[in-house]
Amino acid sequence: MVKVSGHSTWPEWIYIGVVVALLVWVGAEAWNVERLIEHVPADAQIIKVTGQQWFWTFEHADGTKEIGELHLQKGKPYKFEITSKDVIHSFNIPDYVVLQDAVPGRINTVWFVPKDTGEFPIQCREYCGLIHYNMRGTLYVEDTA
Amino acid sequence: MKKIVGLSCMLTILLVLPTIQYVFAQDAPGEYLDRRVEIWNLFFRMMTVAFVIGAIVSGTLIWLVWRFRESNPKAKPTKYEEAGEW
Amino acid sequence: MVLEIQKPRPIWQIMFSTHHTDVGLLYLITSLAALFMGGALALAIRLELFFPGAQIIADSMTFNRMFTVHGTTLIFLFILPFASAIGNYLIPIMVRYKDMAYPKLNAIAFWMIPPGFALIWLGFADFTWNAYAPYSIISAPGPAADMWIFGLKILGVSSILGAINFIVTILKCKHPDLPLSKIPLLAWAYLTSSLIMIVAMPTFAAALLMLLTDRLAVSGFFNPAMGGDPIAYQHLFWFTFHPEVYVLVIPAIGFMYEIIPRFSRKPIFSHSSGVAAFILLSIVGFASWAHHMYASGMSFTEKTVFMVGTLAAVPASAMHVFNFLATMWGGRIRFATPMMWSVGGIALFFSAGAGGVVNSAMPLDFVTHDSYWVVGHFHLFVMGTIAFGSFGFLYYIFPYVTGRMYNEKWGNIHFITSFIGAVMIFFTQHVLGLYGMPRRIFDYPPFPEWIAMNQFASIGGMLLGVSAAIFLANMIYSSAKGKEANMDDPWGIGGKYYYPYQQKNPHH
Amino acid sequence: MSHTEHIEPIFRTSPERTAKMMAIMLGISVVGAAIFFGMWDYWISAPPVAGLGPAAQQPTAPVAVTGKEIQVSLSFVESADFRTLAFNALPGEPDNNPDIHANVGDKIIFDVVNSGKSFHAFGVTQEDEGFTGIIAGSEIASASNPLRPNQSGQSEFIPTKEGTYYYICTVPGHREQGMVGQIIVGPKQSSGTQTVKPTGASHNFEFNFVESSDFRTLGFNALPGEAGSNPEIRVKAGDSVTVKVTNTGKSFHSFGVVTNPEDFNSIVWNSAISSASNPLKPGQSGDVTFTAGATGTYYYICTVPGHSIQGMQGKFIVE
Repeated sequence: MVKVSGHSTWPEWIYIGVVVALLVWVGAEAWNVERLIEHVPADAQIIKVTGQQWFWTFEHADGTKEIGELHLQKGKPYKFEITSKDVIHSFNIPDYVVLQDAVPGRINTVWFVPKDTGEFPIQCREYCGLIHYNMRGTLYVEDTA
Repeated sequence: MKKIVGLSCMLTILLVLPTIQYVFAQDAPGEYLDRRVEIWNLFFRMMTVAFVIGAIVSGTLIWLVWRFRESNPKAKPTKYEEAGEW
Repeated sequence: MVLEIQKPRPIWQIMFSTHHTDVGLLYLITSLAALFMGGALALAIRLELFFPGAQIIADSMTFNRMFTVHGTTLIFLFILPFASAIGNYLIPIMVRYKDMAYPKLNAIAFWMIPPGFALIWLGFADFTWNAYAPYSIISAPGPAADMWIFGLKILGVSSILGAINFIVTILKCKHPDLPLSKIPLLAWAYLTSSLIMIVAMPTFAAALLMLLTDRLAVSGFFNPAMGGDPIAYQHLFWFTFHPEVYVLVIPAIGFMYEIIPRFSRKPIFSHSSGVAAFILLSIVGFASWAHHMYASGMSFTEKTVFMVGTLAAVPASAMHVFNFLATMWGGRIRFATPMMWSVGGIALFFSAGAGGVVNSAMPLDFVTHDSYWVVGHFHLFVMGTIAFGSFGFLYYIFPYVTGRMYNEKWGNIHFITSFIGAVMIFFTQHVLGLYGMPRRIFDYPPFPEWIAMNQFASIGGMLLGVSAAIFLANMIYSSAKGKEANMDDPWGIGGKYYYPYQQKNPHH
Repeated sequence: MSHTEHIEPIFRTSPERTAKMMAIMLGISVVGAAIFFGMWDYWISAPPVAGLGPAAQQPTAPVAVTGKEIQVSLSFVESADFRTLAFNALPGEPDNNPDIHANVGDKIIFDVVNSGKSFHAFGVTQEDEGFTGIIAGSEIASASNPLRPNQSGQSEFIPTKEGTYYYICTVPGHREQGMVGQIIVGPKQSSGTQTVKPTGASHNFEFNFVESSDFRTLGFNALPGEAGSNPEIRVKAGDSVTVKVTNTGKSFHSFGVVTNPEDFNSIVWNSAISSASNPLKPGQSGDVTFTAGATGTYYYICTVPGHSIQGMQGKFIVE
């Protein structure tokens, strides 16, 4: 056998055990949280989000359209149906941890509830060409009144 | 050995707390869960563990570097050196 | 700049030689050239991001082309060729054979790199190093994009040929009285990484062809307008390039397995666990590719499967770290430059790994996906681990290559500046990502936190630039005028080296 | 392991060798850099074939001379249960009942194949329901003598006035089941030189591309809502018009006069200045001279996708 300086292997086994335990914990936690946030409330309003080079279009349930701006009511659940007209974009509202790719030819969904009123940046997270860096919008959360 | 015990304690705590949290969270009616809270809590839980482990490992590494450096007064030749074979 | 196996020869003879050390030298020089060119682009990018608004780069098109070529160059033209270089120098010696198994194939594999290099650098494509469809099909301007595709096609074939060569050399040409279980861990690293390469790379080669025909509008595999599915491309791409990550990192681990026992004056703690970890990684590494695509609309189940696959790959890497620490334990460590790089590499390897574990948790993808967190994370791997290991091994093999000794003091300075710089950039980028900054952006809105962190990162970048300059100067000066190395034991620490001209050819 | 015998002597690299090696590498870099920077813009000069929309397939923008031909190939398709019928693809799939865009006077040539299992016939009508009013010459086969599976046929249709036509399956009931598509006919276009005789009069217009600080609203000369934004242009048919545009913004723009402000491919009279794939960079400017064609309302827009929707469009009226 090649020269090795290892005398006993039990420390390594314990070490591996700890590592695996940690990984299992990470996996369990992640699985649990994902399960919670993937569950869409029944009364969520649907917003159709369309990305194209290089701006976002939003269509509300009542058919009103907005470009680059999205006005939502505080405290109401919204479900985004995200797609793209040309290349892959990624719809992202950092402050609400909303992120989903806009893929041409398919509709991805993600839901959230705006809890605070105010203005929040909307941006594109997937490289989509020349003006990708400026494919930005604004989310306006208003009080229900 | 103590290291492992400490770790396992911490793990159990970290596992139990969130479970209780969300069991209660479910009860409140008409309340939608806030993905920000869920995700960031998960993140910070994991970062806590990550930094603890990080402290242990990098601590070990730094100690190794300090203790077994050639210039350390306590340094003595390894038993492979006289043979010159390793 | 070459170790003479025979009497000194004119340089063109070395260029057209098929001897493994000569090909190794060519690989080495090419990869270093790529390192400095790609690094220069990185500096430009960091400068551009120092303030919001256009700084030194005129328009976003140029910027996009720059980060595309930056990534492509450093992955395909620095890391892979560098690994091949070291492999060419040492693998035949470690398995005690006179040369690589197929010397001509070896030379061909190298000579496919310059054309690929030229295509990628002349074209300067703009669709990022992963060329996602449909952008790469319907939007990326040609001929740059097509040249990139051809270039990568060539480089892919080249690395497949190289991998075949390593596998055959190790499995079939090793000395009869040298069982596979006894070959050094560095050789094991090359064996496993080459196997991964063989399995993974063809998928990407196929994807590239489909991409090309799609661009020519004669097919529509990935083009939704023609009924194709862009996500299919992402699957093919990551099926190659997640394992590819291990192809890149495994040789670096192998370098550390060579350096750490050497300078700890101790044999490796456990040869078998190292081998086990390599094999484990090369198998499990294929179960995690789609964790790059959580945000592309995957189902809960898919996400879970690939998260488990990702986590399953972690213990292997953890075993390596344990092996390194256990080897240093109780040694008498000489902190020469190569050892410094290796220890720094271990530290950053661990941080990168920890970040990776955290990041593999599916919900966190909503935070980190395509943000600067990701950039920081994989740069900790490719720079902090792979490049650090490579630098270390370059210093380690420098006396073997040139017959001269590098300048120890400047070597240390190179390490310290690089380490500080790397930590400044890449850890800051993690936080920047948590603050929501997307990657691959030419300009960013002037949020005070973003500005502050970008500037901090950029300063780290400048530091890396300085260290690179020191490195280059040291290499050139020492290879010409450095003091002559004691070829038996350049560092005077005893022990047995794998040493190009020391080897007795077992076959004649 | 036995690897300790020396092959004497040890040759070492000499400064000369290092210098030579450096010289070679430097030479390669210089040559490479020369080619690289010399060709800089060439490498990104060609938009990908797959990316061009159908209207842009003809490199010079579709100047609709009467006698321009639009090739349309359609196929009858049926769902497995025969309840849903459609052209080319079932509803919900891409290319289902494609809209056909044409202009008055264009010749639309239909190439229709029955790729279904039952019988179909083809025709163009203006009625927005039923299967009557089939325009003579546009029909292929008939309900009484339909196309059998895998049979195909050709027909032509020249729209005589603006509006919406429908291409349908003339077999009773099939239209209701989904076998209907639209033909949108735009205003008559002409190359000016052929149908409109030059009046000799000429106009000069200058536009600046301007952007709001957040890049969300764009406009010519001024942002929409401000004074002098997107000025309306009136010229006589046949006037020669010279347009000079300057990109005073930070992003990329290109100019063109179009029939449909939503469709940056419907450029008329070769009025384009640069193009979306090779746009004017910030600070650049360009100009174009063209002859205003047939009377009607046209639009001058920024032909970079999306920009016209974001406000870069103004009326261009020909009297």
